Amino acid sequence: MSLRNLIIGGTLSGVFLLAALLSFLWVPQDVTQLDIANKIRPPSAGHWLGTDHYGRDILSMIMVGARTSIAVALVAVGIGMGLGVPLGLAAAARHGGWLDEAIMRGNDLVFAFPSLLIAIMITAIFGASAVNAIIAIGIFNIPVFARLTRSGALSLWRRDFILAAQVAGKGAVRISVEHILPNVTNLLIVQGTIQFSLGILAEAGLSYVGLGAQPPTPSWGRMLADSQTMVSFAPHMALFPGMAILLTVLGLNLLGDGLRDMLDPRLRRLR
Amino acid sequence: MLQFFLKRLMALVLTLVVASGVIFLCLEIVPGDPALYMLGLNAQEDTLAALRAELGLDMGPLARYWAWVSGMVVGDFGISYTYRTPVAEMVAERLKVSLPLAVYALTLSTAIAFPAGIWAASRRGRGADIAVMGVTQLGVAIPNFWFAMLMVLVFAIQLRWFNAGGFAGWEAGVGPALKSLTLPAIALALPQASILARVMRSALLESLNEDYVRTARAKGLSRGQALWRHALRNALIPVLTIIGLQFAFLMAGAIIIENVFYLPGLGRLVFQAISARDLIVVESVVMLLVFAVVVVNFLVDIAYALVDPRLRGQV
Amino acid sequence: MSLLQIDKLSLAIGGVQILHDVSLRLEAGQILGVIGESGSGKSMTAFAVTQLLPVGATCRGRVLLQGQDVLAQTEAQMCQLRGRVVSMVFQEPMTALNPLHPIGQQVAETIMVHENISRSAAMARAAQALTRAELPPERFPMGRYPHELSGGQRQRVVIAMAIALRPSLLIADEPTTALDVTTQAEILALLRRLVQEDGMGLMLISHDLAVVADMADQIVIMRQGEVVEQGPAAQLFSGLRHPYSQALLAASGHVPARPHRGQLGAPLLEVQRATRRYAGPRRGLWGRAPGFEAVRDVSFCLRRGESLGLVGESGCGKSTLTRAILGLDALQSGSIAFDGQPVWAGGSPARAVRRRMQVVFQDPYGSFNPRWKVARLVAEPFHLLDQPPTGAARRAAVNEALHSVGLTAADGDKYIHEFSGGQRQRIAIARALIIKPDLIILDEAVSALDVSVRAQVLDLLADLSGRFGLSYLFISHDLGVVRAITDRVLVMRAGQIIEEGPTEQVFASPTHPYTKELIAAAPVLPAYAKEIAQ
Amino acid sequence: MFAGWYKKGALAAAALVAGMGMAEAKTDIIVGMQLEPPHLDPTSAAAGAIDSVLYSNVFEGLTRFMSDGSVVPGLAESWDISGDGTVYTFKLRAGVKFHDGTDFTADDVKFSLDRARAEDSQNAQKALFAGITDVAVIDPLTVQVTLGAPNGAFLFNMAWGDAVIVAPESIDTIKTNPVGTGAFQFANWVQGDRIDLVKNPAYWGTPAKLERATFKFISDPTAAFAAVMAEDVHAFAGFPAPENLPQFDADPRFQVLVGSTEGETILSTNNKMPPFDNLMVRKALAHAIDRQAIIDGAMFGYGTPIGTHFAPHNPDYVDLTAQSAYDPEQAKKLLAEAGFPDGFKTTLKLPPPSYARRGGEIIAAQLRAVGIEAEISNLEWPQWLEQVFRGKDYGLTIVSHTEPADINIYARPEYYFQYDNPAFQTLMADLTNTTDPAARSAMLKTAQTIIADDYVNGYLFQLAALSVANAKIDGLWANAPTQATDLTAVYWKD
Repeated sequence: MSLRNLIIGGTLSGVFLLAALLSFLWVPQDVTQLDIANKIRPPSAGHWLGTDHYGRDILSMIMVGARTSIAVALVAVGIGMGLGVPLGLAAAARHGGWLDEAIMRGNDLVFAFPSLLIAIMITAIFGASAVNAIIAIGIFNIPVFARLTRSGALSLWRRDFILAAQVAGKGAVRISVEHILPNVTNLLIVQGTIQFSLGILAEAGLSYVGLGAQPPTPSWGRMLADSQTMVSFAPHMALFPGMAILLTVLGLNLLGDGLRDMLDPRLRRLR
Repeated sequence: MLQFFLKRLMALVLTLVVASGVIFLCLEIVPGDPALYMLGLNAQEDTLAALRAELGLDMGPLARYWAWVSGMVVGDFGISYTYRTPVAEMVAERLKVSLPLAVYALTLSTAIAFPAGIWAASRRGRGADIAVMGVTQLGVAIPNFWFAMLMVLVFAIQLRWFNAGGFAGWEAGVGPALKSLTLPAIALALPQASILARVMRSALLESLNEDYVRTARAKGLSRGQALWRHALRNALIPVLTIIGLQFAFLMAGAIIIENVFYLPGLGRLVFQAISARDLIVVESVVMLLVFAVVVVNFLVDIAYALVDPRLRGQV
Repeated sequence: MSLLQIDKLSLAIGGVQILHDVSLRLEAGQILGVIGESGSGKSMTAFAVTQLLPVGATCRGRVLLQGQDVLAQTEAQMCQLRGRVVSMVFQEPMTALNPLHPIGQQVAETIMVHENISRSAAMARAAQALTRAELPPERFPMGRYPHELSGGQRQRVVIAMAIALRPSLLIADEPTTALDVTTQAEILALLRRLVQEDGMGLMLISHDLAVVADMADQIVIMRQGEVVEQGPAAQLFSGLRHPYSQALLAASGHVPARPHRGQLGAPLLEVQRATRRYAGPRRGLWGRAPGFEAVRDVSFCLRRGESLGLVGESGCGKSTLTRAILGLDALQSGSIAFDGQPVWAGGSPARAVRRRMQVVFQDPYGSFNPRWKVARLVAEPFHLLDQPPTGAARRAAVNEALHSVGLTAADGDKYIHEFSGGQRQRIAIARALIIKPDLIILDEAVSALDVSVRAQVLDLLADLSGRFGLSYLFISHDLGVVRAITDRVLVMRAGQIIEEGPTEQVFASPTHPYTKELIAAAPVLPAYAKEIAQ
Repeated sequence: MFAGWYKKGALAAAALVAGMGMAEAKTDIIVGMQLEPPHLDPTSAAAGAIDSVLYSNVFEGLTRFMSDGSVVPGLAESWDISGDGTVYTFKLRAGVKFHDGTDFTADDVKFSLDRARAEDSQNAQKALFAGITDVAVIDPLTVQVTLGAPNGAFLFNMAWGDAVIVAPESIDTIKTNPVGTGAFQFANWVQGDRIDLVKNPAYWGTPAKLERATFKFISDPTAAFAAVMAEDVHAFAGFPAPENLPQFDADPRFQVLVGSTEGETILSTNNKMPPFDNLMVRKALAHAIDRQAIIDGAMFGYGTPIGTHFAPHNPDYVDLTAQSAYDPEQAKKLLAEAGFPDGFKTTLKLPPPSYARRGGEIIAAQLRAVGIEAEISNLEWPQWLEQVFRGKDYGLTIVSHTEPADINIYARPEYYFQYDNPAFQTLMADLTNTTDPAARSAMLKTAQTIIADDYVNGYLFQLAALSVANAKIDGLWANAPTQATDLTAVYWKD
């Protein structure tokens, strides 16, 4: 079961990652060139997935769009980990102290805000762009990782090897880095995969309402938004980007499940 | 118990105060002048100034914050800049759609997730389990607005079983009103149900591994009896947490779905208000949603205590 | 017809053979002791009888319960038998009860599952069962929840559930292992009484030879899924044939040979009027519940070269005292000095003192960072040195430490999961030795080990103390171990030292009533077995 | 087809048509619209949505627009203009009543005009009233308006939605309960959803044929499509997704109305910002743009190319499109001559409407082809107003100027595209003072040529008025001379 998840998930996510990487070198058709005369063509030999309302090749758009989705989600996860993990480690190291309390209350505060709404507000304040989408998604990743790291770290702090390190005269920072962090990486990898897939969904949602990466940068969510009024006579325009999102997210989720089972079968299932 | 309440209440108020400050600060730096938006391209400077004065936008930020917060405490959310009607009335009107939609979606989600999760857990590793897990994987991965688009295409435009959108209004009767909320509720419920079913399953599997389930089996309970009488209630705690989170999400997160189905709900109000720089509406609705989240979390905490006697003791 | 007769039972889980041709029998009204170390298959034998086996388990052979072969029963039929004919008591009372249901309801459930009676009638019967398990509802209302009871009380609830329908066979799988020694004695007495009253058969499973030897009519010794020895308790010990059972018996009474030292040295560790208080949980917004004094006014002295024991039951303050001695927590009042220097100075622990003390913990699994190699783990205390050795010198020191605990240099390149529990405790000792301390605190250091491994580690400790002139502070709840390895002993209860003296003297003629109770409660091998062991 | 339709209709209107015979035509209509009015006072907001619902249906002015853009008498039956063109004496219609039962008199006219031009006026088109120096009530049915200078467009100005006549009795609640003199009266507003109007039984003119009209607000284009397809709405005024029109056209249930608007869609250019202060660069810009591709790509073929800032359906229109024909090679050459052989970078800030968003993507690609890198940023209206319109912080933007006859904006050097040509400004001043139709026509033609020669902005196309309606509905406006959905003549054919 877990191996199968790993293989299917790895393959699906791998395909899209490769497509994104390949798009740097080669795409079937330049997505910055419009070809209004050939707009909204169904799939054909020349355009495997058809063309969109500007005559662009949808396969090429999906490949370049994968780049946007992956970049946004990856950096957002990076922000979440980069800030959340140290916060979680610090909270665990000062368990029960004011720092712990402050960090956890801060987490609760962020969680109390409806995420989509805040994302919309952020983009309303600073304008719609991929960077602001990243920030909006990233902010909500911080408490996720902070909480996960803290709970993982807390159970580690109760272990005797931490006591041994304390007896060896090591301080909280050193222990957090040397002992705690390496032992929560499994948790972080698994959660990171899941947040990555959620990030892709969130990016699609934001760019669907026009708040993600701006044209001419292709993005899956905007492709869906653009196709929305045409779905009744050009279903291919909505079908393929939707499938791209679905399969990537599915792939990442399966990968996350597989990794979880592989890295630690006893790990609590968080979702 | 009373002390617990007071403590939680204090934390609740504190969260709200901090949140109100954060919201106000955020919106202070939003660029865009609501007066200019309302009066358009040919507006003259003196006209704009007159309108700003009427809207109270010429006051200092602190004065405006105080006016906003002190009004909110007594239920006065101020007057919308663009609609020129009390925000409280507008919100109340929108809640008539958003709240039932959230409840409807949550009911659907729970009604699907519980049996599916229990079924999968009790048949762990077998066909039913694999099927439920596969379907829920899809449900989690599908973008709900895309799913909504497909549903409109099939059920409203092709089959014409449902209206493509819009809200019939409660005055049209409960039946038509609920009918117009059905497709949106399904679109919202599908991913939620998938997540909930997965949580239900794993929580149940975890509690099925507990020693007390083995004890129950040793008493002579069958596998099913042990699951229903002992594992299920223990598995409810993580499930409750998720339900609480989902309710909060459904209140606010329906923005996109409300747009797809053109429902006059809270999410769309905020979205319009942000585009129109109707800051007072944005502030108030966001605040209201934060309030809802905090209250729901509070209720979930109380529910924990009802489920778990260990917490009751501390409480 | 025997109550229980197991014939050539073999069991495999997922293709791995767990039991090989196990045969045993138990008569009504008798106690069958099943002894074995971890992995011997003793628990699986029990689960085979109730057919509560893990998924993927397959059995061969026959398990006759009152003449019926349980292996041939359907699951529905087994549900009829469980709780009514055969019941079980488990090791871990803290988790064996459903935390969400009141205890009375849980006991009554056993009755209601099997008999078609009203709820109130079932509750009345449950009250009787609890009373028989010495938890009379007058003192312990049936509306209580498990978390409101102590471990021993919970185990009584589990027992009440098991005996509510007066089953013919009760299987108790390590029923007292998780309990304190005084509670253990009470529970064992309860089980014995119930066997006598009800005339049921008891299958008592334990790793502890003394617990079983004291109780059982028949004894079975298992090892690696096989029965190596069995027979009536009285005769078994005199005629042990299998080398394993002989070694087991020898190990359980083992006293390591310790070098004799003449005069004791100067005071090394001096604890004076140490008090450590924990703040109570927060109440309301500002207030706190009254604090709790985990260590109260404790004073003692450990001399250079001495091996000092500290015994007490769980919660007596042993761990708190250990943390204070190691300089991990500050005291509220009193002082701890090491070789004349304070352990805690100027708001932080003194490095110069700490590098002369090391510790070995109980859990051989939790004491090591699983992501580090052994060499790095062993070298960790070097952090306490101002100029720790580096490169080859560091590795040489690690190798030397590994050698002195009986491991090889090559073991330094392995990860901790590649070692057994006993080997891990050796590595823990190597880690303690590496900076050549004067004092090693052994915090339940052998409690988690099987008897035979425990004997080897104790021998190693005795040997090392001679070779390196080490002093030990030996903290344990196991009186036998303390008696075997210490010169002097402190008895601790509720944060205070209540008795102190030379080990033999305290054990032979305790003065404090609690000490007496403690020593009386400790299970000991019957005199005849003890003689054989020595 | 009929059966299917009836089923739906019955569902939607069951409450209203209870008891009605099968043969009788429907007398109610649900009209979809994209934007919801922020409030219901057309005289204190710029939002076109207010006019779309209320203009001519609920509120009327002294004069009014017809579907073809002509101005005809409204509440003023007739008027006299003094010889010097500064005094207008309006004769008002008798027997006109506001919906609250009060009489319409000259006092209401004076109130409305004075309110609009007052110091604290919140009228979005205050400039319309700027020339008025006095409004005098002669008798209850006669009102005299004095202008500071002759104004050839005064009667035209009085037809705007911002100049409708309101009553002092009901002015305080106008934003939620508008009271006018029109053929329909306001009934109900469910915010975020719909506005209901009902027939005014006491209307002074030809009574409305419909008993009830509902405006339903559907902002999402997909939802709009779905709503029309599912017949949740009977008509959709200003249908937002031109790509769907062929489907409606092919479906016998529907009719598609394609008309003209006053919306000149232009690529506004910041004339003060280098390099756009260089005429050569602006000319290059004009040649780099393929109007037909934009109309095809962004509007799916709907729209008329324009070469200047003037509506093609206007008799005074001059077709200057050839002057800025699509010629990328010419554009490159001009850029090189202007000193930008490798092109340059600029910003393209786009407001929300799809003509801007889609057109912007296409224009950006076209500009890229001649070496101009236009970085797109999509803005909400308030941001656009702040940054582009007021802050003038932009290189290029796309916007449709929907006000009728608004070429005079080129005479305002502070206007956001910052075109400053004294000759043009003089021309406009003269135009205002000219009342002779022939002279006015000539001057307007000159004005069109001047701005085309100066390549002030990129002139793209005239926005088409696109509406979809049930095939059985008659009387809807196809054109949109102002933002109005005049339902007074609408009825269901049998």
